[in-house]
Order: sequence, then structure tokens, then C-alpha cells
Amino acid sequence: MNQPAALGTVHDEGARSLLYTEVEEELRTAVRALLADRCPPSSVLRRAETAEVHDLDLWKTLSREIGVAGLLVPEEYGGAGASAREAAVVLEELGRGVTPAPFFTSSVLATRTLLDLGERDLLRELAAGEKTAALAVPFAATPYRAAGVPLEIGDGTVTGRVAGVAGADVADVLLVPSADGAVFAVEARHAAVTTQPSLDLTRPIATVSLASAPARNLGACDLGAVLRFGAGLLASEQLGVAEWCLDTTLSHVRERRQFARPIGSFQALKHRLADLWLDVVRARAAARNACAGAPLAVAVAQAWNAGVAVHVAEEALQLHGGIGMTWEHPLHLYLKRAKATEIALGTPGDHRAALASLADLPG
Amino acid sequence: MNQPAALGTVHDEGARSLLYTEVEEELRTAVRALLADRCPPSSVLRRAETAEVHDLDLWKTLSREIGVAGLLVPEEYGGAGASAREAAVVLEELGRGVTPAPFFTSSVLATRTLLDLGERDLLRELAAGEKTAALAVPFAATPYRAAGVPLEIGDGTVTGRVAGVAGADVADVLLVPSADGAVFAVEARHAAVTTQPSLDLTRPIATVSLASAPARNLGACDLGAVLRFGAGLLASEQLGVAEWCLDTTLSHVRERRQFARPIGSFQALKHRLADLWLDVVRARAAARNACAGAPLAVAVAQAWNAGVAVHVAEEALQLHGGIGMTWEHPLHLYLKRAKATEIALGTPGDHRAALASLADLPG
Amino acid sequence: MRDRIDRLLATAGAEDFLGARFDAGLAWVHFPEGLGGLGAPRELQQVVDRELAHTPQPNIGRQAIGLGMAAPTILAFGTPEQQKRFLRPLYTGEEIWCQLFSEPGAGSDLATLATRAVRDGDEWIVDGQKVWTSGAHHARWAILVARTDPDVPKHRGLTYFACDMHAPGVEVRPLRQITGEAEFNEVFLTGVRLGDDLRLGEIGDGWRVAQTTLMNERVAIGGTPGRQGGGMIGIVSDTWRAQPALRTPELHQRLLKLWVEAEVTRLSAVRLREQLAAGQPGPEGSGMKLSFAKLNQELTGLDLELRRDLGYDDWSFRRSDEVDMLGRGPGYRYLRAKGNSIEGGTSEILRNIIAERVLGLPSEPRADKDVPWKDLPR
Amino acid sequence: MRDRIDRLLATAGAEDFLGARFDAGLAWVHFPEGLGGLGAPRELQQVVDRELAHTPQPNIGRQAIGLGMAAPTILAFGTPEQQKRFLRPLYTGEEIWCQLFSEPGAGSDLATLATRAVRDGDEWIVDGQKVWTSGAHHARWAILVARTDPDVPKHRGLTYFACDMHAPGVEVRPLRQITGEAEFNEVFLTGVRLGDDLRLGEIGDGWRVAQTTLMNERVAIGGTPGRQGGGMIGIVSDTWRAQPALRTPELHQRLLKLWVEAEVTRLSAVRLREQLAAGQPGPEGSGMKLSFAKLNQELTGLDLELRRDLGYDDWSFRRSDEVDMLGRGPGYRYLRAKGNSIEGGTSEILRNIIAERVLGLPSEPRADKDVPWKDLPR
Repeated sequence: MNQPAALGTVHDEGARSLLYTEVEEELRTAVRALLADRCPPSSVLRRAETAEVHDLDLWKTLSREIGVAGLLVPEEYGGAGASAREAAVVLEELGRGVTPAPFFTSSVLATRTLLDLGERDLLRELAAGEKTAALAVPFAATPYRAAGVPLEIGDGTVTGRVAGVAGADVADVLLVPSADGAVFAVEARHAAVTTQPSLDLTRPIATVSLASAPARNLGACDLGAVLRFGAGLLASEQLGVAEWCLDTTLSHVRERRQFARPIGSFQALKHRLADLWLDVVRARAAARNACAGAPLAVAVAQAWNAGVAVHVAEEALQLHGGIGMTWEHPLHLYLKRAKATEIALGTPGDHRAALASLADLPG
Repeated sequence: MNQPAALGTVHDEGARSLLYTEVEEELRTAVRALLADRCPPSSVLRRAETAEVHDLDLWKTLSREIGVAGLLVPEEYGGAGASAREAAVVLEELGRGVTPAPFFTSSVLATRTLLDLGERDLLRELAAGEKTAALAVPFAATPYRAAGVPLEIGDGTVTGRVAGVAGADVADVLLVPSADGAVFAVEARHAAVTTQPSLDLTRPIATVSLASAPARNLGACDLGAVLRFGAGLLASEQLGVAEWCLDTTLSHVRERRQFARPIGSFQALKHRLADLWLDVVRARAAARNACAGAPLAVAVAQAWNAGVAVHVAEEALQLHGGIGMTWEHPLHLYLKRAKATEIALGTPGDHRAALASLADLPG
Repeated sequence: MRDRIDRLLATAGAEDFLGARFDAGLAWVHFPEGLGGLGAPRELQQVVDRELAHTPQPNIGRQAIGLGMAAPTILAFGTPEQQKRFLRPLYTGEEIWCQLFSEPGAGSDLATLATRAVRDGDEWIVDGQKVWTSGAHHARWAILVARTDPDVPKHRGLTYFACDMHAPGVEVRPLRQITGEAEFNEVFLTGVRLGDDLRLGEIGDGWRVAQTTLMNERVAIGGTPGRQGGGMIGIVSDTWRAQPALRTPELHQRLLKLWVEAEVTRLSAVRLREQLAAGQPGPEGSGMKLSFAKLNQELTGLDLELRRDLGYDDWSFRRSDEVDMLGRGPGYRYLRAKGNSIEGGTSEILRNIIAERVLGLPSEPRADKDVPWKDLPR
Repeated sequence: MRDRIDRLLATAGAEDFLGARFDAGLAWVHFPEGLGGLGAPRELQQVVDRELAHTPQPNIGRQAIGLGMAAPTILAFGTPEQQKRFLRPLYTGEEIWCQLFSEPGAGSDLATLATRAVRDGDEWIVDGQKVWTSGAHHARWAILVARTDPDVPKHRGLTYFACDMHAPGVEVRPLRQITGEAEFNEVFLTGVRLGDDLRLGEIGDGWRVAQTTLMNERVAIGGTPGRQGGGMIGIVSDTWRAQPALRTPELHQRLLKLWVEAEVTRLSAVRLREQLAAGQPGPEGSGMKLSFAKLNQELTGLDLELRRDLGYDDWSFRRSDEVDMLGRGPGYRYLRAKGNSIEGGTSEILRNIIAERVLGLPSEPRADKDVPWKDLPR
């Protein structure tokens, strides 16, 4: 048939751009080159079961030389004063590398909390790469439900326990939000941080126990907004994970021969890969759109990208055949990361549920 | 890998069989041969836009010679005293033929109502093929919500209106359930039956208007149980629709050549057809299991088969390419039937919702 | 350009406004001067379109093939005489165009088409049957691909023509669709004589010319992002909002899921347009039609289920000049949307194209590439 | 048969009960007398199994390959000497079997395998590498396919052997999986000498012998319907019931949908078993593994999401003798289930088989069927 039905009407979008700027592309190039040199997936795999999952040498270079730790920090506090768009590009690359670096936990979640609280000194230290911080909430907390920790508040101390915290294992400072909205800063040396076996080998979670730990009350912050901001940027990390899985699978099926043909010449696989590519194309648009942090854009990006990352990783494993089931191939690190971030900061279902009010689709 | 994970434990199923008996296969052969001879899809298509959608000559042969009208009627009332299993086999064949015959509306829904009411004389007439009846409820009614008609009950008369009734256009007797559970028998000649343009060309729906129509109160009946019984058997009709679509598509892709190959040799199509086949295999087991009318079995069969019929019909259209979009190919009759029966007697979503209590999975 | 727009607005009357717009070079600014354009960058067209939004417009329904497919092909391959002859009446709507590509035996495998064009002096004699031709019953001209050499492999023996739809031997028959109406036609060509001056491009180069046409078709289909929550998802959402009695938790989940898919698909179209405007055309365009087709099909199916509507608006057999998906009933939309994944390249063909051209996957073993067309199994 | 069961129950001690059962012909009643059977109809096995349900049983985990795959192959292709030699210790568990089929370069395309067996007098010298061998570290014997003639097309140059796992040159290395554990092995064969009396079937007939093995494998995987709402759907349902705080409307819809799919899949397995029992084996068996794999993967994924569990039970590298999907944590189940669509024939290969053997669709053009194995591109 020659003429398709009309599928919608033209509408002007205004000025917000979904493209990458030149500055963003330069940042991407720098991060990608460093990771390729210092932390390829094979070396991530080697670290994964050691006591030092996080590559802190790499983090030093990333945070100080490339300056990613201070991207979101205003220039007056020693940061780059960049926007979430640049942080998103860094996250795409860190996702592509399943890089064990505390960028998301310290430079996004904790930094965003401190920005809300106006904590200049700590921001300055984080931006300089001198310290890292972690927001002590369960990584599986959602922006749509209260996530504060039940704390017993003493005289300059706090007592309590929170499980499933990401980034706590390498944090110097823990930011502990109480159930009533106040955030307490606790030096990590005053807390018991116990890493637990984690589904995601490259971003382990830990239990933080505070027993009358000296703590400084930093005031109140909108924890839901912080988590939403994080969820929006997590969509870019998920995009990076999906991109690596798709690219790696494309290379594999072009090379791997069965039945005297590259398996990538089999039409059933080609069609599945075309569909995956289309999912990733849309994940890219969704991730770019969510950078600004608008609630609806964040919900859409998480509802889409979390599932795309898992789906692409799962298909990547299937299309690698037995090879993908082996520990020695790094693919499983991506599958685990994808599945863990699907659960982190709200499941796709949680974000879709939020659309009931955000998009006026009441249940 | 050589050894799969255990997927479940062995359990004995008891005596209920999901196979077809020899008697059932003989019945199938008789019905199929008659339909092939008298009412192939091309002739169904020719009738579809005429005033006589239903093929009443064919119905006479079906009901009287093969005796399908009285399948569910006990022998003492002139019926065959068969079980729902035999009726299900007839429905598979009528679904395969999108046959415009009032078997489902008269010999299943109306007959089941009359059995409930113990209406011997009417049953005898229906079983003999002398009359047909229709249950005057919207065909889109679900077994899980009250479906009675708001009626004004006079002295031996009823007044009211019900839209979307299937089989009313060829019924001699209308069984009209009131909102409080009583069923009234109304001669069709005392009702205004207006056929409306219907999505399903081969089982049109009509609006029944009763203005002080003489009516006989037949007593109370469990309308939900009747509709559930119907829904269970409708799964067999849906199976037949899906089977025809799959078989016809397999023939098409074996014959149709593009790129100097039968299109059925393209792997992407082969894999989709393998998946469709597997859906149909499971629809067959579900339909057989639902014949006995157990609420859980009915909900499962409708939740599965309704969607399978639509999905197979939609894929059949796509795999026929442009040919499937033309009026002259009978495929669209099956797509329309499939989509209409997805809505009829509860959508798959309604039946899944019922499982919340039936399978103890509370929301 | 601003001047030209102002001058056009000031001087042109309503009755031949489009002709005046063409003559002012504001029809398609990237076309050369004298052919409706100004040789300006393509991005500027958006500005012109915005400025002239309230003036008389081409009839998108009837002129779709001419504007979207014939015009760029004539520009790329036509002789100066052909460009002069065809482009202005094509733009003004004085002459409607249709497309004679698909055949009963050549759908996805277009290059296997069998309509013959045999040289006879300065003319070609065309015989064959085309199908799925929208607007053939209004058309003055058609873009036509025919086989001029059956002795070479199929892609190499084709030639592209402008076909005179008023020529003797052209017969148009309505083709009824599953919606009831006849939006398309079959076109029978019997001894149709076309002058060699109606040939577009070289003899035997028809496949390459046709690629230009088809590329433009697919870009046209996917290239127009709607507004957030608009189009088909908007229709379903409106029903959802207006009729709370129809809601169930199951339908709610499906609606939310499709709303997300519609939105990310729309965002991709927005991003694609930004890429084009920035002069960075990406491969993403190949996927837009695929996504829209799937979405439209799922949404129209959900719409019917949500309404539990077993009726239909109108089955009567009639011609339809334009497709108005959204203006008809839910049953029509459901059925019509089934064509979205077939017309203008099936979703299967689009997936092949993405896999091979975008993702660089190896092609399947092919038996039909180097065999003379006449020796292919059929 | 009733007599034999009663006599067995009356006389046999616990320590060699399985040997006594074998000798009584009650191991597999359809095998011939003297080889663990009675030459009775296969259906009767169900009766025997029921009667002997409370006696010592073979270790299904360790003996799976022997019982499910080696035994039927030895019965079909073994010499009387081989049957006498192998079947009894295979059944009693005295000798564990493993399977040396897959290779790094030959997975889905098993027939392309490269492990060579070269004749040397009354012996064969075997060199090559096998992979995904479960239980190789416990095994006394292996079923092995090796290439004995590289000069003929790949399906025709294979021969099937029983391989002595204690022979010099057999090296077993654990193969760690994404779950952390090493359930499988790589097996390196270097100059392994096997007597010609270990050959099963004719020289060059190995592909046909292997088909018997693989058919039995797939039947074994799909052939055991569980109870309604049991298995993996039961695990998820139990969590759902026990922890109301985890419930959301979205998860509820997915759970209900998967419950339906699990139930219709189970009903198909029940129906398949009824068909087999009635002596009407249908083609439905080919689909059971495919459906179970998909279901298991979706259910284990939902399970993790429902629990919002970011932990894992145990990553430590260790050997596992048996797979206990349901007994480990949700993370393990999620990861292990990914193998279900790869092991024992990928879902892609199974779809090919269904399409060609069940649905009768034409095969794809193939370049590898008539080329000598040594000339195939690799």
C-alpha cells in the first residue's frame, strides 16, 4: 500500500534539545578513553570478588583530572557548575563500562542532597575529589514513598540501621535522612558499614549501622526530589548499559559462525536485534529528555529505560549462547547491573503508577 | 549445556482427560465435512453483507441431521444428552468456519438457561431444531458482574430495551433476564429486533426493544453461571478461529514467493509461526480443560484463548501482507470474530481479575 | 526570504495562492530557483511553513504522493524539461499523482516486478498490473517502475517513468479493504504508450530512482512528531478520562504502558527532527515507521477492548479520498491500523533494512541477486 | 508384573535394592528381559513407579544423563555385549555417565564438531575439547560424538562412542557460571585411546545415534507436568500471599498473567502425557521446553522485582553436584534460569525444529549440507 494513515499531527517542541552538545561529546570522549585504558570490563570482572570492588585509583583520576566529581557543584564551591546533562553523559559512559566508581552515589545522589541543604564545605570536598559521600537510604527506595530512616536521635549522635545502601562501602561521609526529613552527616569511621553479597557485583550494597554515632544535623531536605533527580539520571546509566550490551552482541553475532554462516545473518536474530536497537534509540531520547528532572520526564525515562536495559542484557546473554552463561565473559556484570537498577529508585511499575497523576490517567 | 534445571515436580492429574474421544472426533468429521460442502469461508463472506447473514438452511441440516441443536439437551427431552465436551468440538469447527449459525447463542447460551429453568417444552423445540432462542443480554456482559436487563414488568408483559444481543436476529424466542434474576420468555414477533452494524460480520448484534410485549415468567436462574458456562465453551470457538488462521497462514507462506523463496523459509517468520503454534497448542489444552465449566478452568481458558485468537488472527493478517487487507480474502472475518469474542462474555482482563480469588492471588 | 514572504502575503490572491507561492520560490526552499525553491538550506522550510501557516495549503491527503515522493524524485532524476513541466501543477494540486510500484506478485520483493515496458521507436509500450495504488482514480500522472530488460538480474532491468493516467489502456479498479471502503485501487495497464520523454533517469536505472522515492516515503511517514499525549494515545486517554465506568486495573496498566511507549516514540521523533535540523541525519529514521505502526495497532486494539464496543460505524463499500484514522469509529481504526505495518514497506522489510544498513549485520544467503529475472523461480 | 513387584518388595534388601529391581525387570519395563525390563508396554512403567515409590530410587541429579540419554541410546544402538556391560551399573548408580557433545565451536550447530577420532588398529585415538559437561567430575563413562571422517559433509563423518572417563588423556576442568558456581565442566581429550568395542553404532552413523540421545533429552525436559500453581509460579505466589506489603497493582497484573501462562503450559504437559499414555504421541513435545524456559525466566525476573531484593545468597566459586533451582535464593534462580533457553537445545534451534518438522515450513537455503566438513568456513 502506498499511502499510510496519518499517525499524529505536527507540533512544535520549543527549544529544549535532545541532542548532545559539543562540550558533552568532548566529556564523553575523555571519560571513554580513560575507562578503555584503565578499567576495561575484564578488569572490572577481576575486581568484582575482591575486597576492593571500587577502583579508587581510577576514581581519583576521574574525579580530579577529568573533574567529574564536581560536575553538579557550582563553580563558587570548586565545581564545574555544569548541568545534569553533562552528568548524564558521564553516566552513559560509566554504564557502558559497568565502572565501579562512586560517581552516581557520591557525585549525583549525595551531591544533590548537599546542594539542597546548601552544605558548601562538604560540596567543596566532594567536588575536589577529596572525599566521597553516600546517601544512606535503601537503593531500592522509590521517589514516591517516604524513604527516611527510623533514627534514635541523641545529643549530637544518632542510632539506627539501614540496609541496602549503595556506595556506602567507599564513602567517607554518610548522609542519613531521618524519617521526619532532617539529614544527618556521619563520618563513615563512626559507622559500621557491612557489605552484603549483592546481585550487582559492581555496585555492592551495604548495611549501615549507627550506634550513638556522632552526627551533624544538616537541616531538612526534600528526599523525594533527590531520589527523583537520581532516578532521572539513572536512565542515562541504563542507556549506557543497554548500548554496551547491544554493541557487544552485534560484534558477537557478526563473528560467531554456526551452520557455516555468521549467526548475525540469520533473520530471526536480525529482527530481534533491530527491535532492540529501536528500544535503545527511544531510551536515548527518553534519557536526554529526563536530564532536566521534570517529574513526568523522569517517570517516563525510568519506566522505559529500566526495562530496556534488562531486556537488552537478557537478549544479549541469549544471543551469546553458552558463552554468555560463563563467568569469564563480562556480560553477566551488565545483566546484574541492569536488573539491580531496574529495582533501584523505583521499579518501572512504580514510575508508571506515578504517571496516573502526572499524565492525568487516573486508575 | 547438558542438564537443565528442574522446572517443577511430578504430580498425578487424576482421571479427567484433555484428549478428544472417538465419538467427539466423529462428530467433528461430520460437522467439518458439512461446512466444507455447504458453507466455506468464501460463501460466508458473500452472505456477510446481505440481510441474511445466518445460513438457516445450513442450520437446519446441522441441527436436525447432525443433531447439534440438542447436544446439551437430555435424551428425555429429545436431545442427545451429550456433555459440554461434544458442544466444544462443534464450536471448534464452527469457529474454524466462522460459520454464521446460531449454535452458540441458541444451543449453548439459551439452552443452558432453559436447562437451569427446567423448561422442557422449549428445550424439546430447540433440540428438534424447530425453534431457536437467544439470551437477551449484551454479548459483552461478563459472568462476574450482574447482567440482567432493567425491565418494567406488567401483567404478563415486559417493557425494556437491551443492546448488543447476539443471535437475536434469528431467534424465535427471546429469553430476557430481569435485573432481579427472573427470566422472561418473549416471542420474537412481539419484540422489535434491530440489527446494528457489528464488528463481527458473521455474528451480528442487535438491539431488542420490548414495549409491553407478552412475556412468560420462567422463574429465576443463575445468569452468572450461564455466562460462565458460555465463556468456557467460547474458548473452544476461539481455538477453532486460531487454528484456521494458523493453518491458512502456513499454507500461504509455503506458497507465496518473494526473493525467489517461499516466504515461509525466512527464519523470522518461521520463529513467529513456531511461537503461534505453541500458543495454539496451549489454547487447545485450556479449551479442553474448561469444558467441565469449573470457574478457575473457565477463567484460565478465556484469559488465554481470547488473546491467542486475536494474536494469531493479527499475525495471520500481517503475514498475508496486502492480500490480508483485502475484503475478498476471508481472513478479516476471522480477525473480526476473534476481536469480538475477546470482548464477549468478559475480556481476558476480566477473567484474569477473577483469578485473584479463584487462585488465591489477592490484589 | 523574509521579503519574499512579505511580498507573497501582500500581493497574492487566494485563488492561485499556491501558484504564486511556487513562483516565489517558497514551495520548497531547498529546490532550485524557478522550480518552486530558492536553493536555500532545507531547515529554512520550517520557518516559511510557520509564516505561511494561515494561507491556503496543498491538500495533504490528495497530494501526498506527488509532494512526498514524485517531487523529490523528479528533482533528483528529471530533465530540466520534465522539472518545468511537472513540478508546478504538482505543487498547486492541479495535477494529482499516484504511484504504480507494487504488483500482486511483487510486494516486499518490489524488484521482482513483472510489468513490462517494451521500446517502440520513441515510445514505450507498457503492459502489466499494479496494486495498492491510492488516489489512482483522481490522478493525472503516476510514477511507474517497469521492467525493460528481463535478461539481466532483477534490480538491473528496471526503468522509471512518469505514466500518463489518461492514456488509453490505463484502467483503474477500486480495491476494497477490510474496513469496507476502497481507499486503494488496482491499475491495469494494457498496451499503454508512453513517450520516451516521460522516462525518469537512465534505462535500467529504475531501481536506483525508486530508492529515492521510497526513502522519501518512509521519512515522510515517521518524520512528524505529534504533541505529548496526542494522536491515537490521546484518543484512548480521552475515553479513559471521560468514562470512569470503563476503567479496570488491568486496562489501566496497559494504558500507562502504552502512554510511556507513545511518549518515548514521540521523543525519538522530536530528536530525529532536531538531528535533521542540525544537519546530523542519523539512522534513527528507519525505525520510526516501525514503532508508529506497532503503537497504532496496540492502541487501537486497546481502545476497542476498553469500550467493549461490538458495533461498527459503516461497512458500506465506498471510495474514500483521504484516510482519516482518527475521525472514524474505533472498529475502523482498529482495522485500518493493521495496514500500517504493511503499506510503505512491511515491518519485516524495515527490520531487514535496520539490521543490514544500520546495524551492519550480514545479509542472508541470496539466490536471486545474480540470476536473470526471467530465470527466477516464481 | 504384580507378582514381580511383590516378590521384589518381599525379598530385596535396601543395600542393593536397585540392582535387584533391575534384575527383576522393573527398572524400565519396556526394555528387554535381562536388560532391566520385561519387554512390556511403556505405559506400565507408571504403575511400577507408583508401586515402588517408597523404595530406594536412582539419584536423579547425578544419574540424569545416564538414565535419560545414555540408556535409551545404548538400548537402540549398543551391541548385546555393550548392553550387558553398561546398563546395570548405569541404573544402579555404580557408574555415572556424562555427555561429551557440545564444543566451543559447535553449539547449536553440533554437527560441525571438531573433536577427532582416528582409527589405530582396534583402537581409536581421540583429540579435542568438549564443553558444558555436567557431572564430568563424577563420571565413569561418557557418551561421546567425534569426527572420524573430515572429508565428507559434516553430518556424515561422525561416530558415537562410550568414552572411558578414567582413560589417560581425559582432563576435566570446572566451568564457572554467572551464578558463581561451577555446575558444568570443560573436558579436554588428548590422545585418549578407546577400544573399537566402545563404538556405539556404525562408523559414520554418529549423527543418527546422537539424534536418539537428543530426542530423549528434550522429552525428558518437557515431559513432567507439575501440580497446579506449583513449581516456580508457586514460589512467586507464596511470596505474594505472605507479604502483602510488596503488592502493587502492576505486579498483580503480571502475576495473574503469568499464572495463566503457567497453568495453560502445565495443562499442555498433562495433555501431552495423556497422548503418550494413549499411544498417540503428538508433536507438542517439541514445544514444552521452549515454554518452560520462557516462563521460568519471566517468573524468576518477576520474583526479584517483587521482592526488590538487591542481595544475593552466595557468589563463592564451588562445584555443585545437583541443580536445585527452587532451593536457592531469588538472584540465583534469576541467573540460572537464563540457561534454560540455551541448554539442551537453544530456543532458537527448537523454533527451527518446530517450524520445519511440525509445521512443515521449508528450510532456509543452506550452504553447509553438501560440503566436506574440512572445507567449511570457520
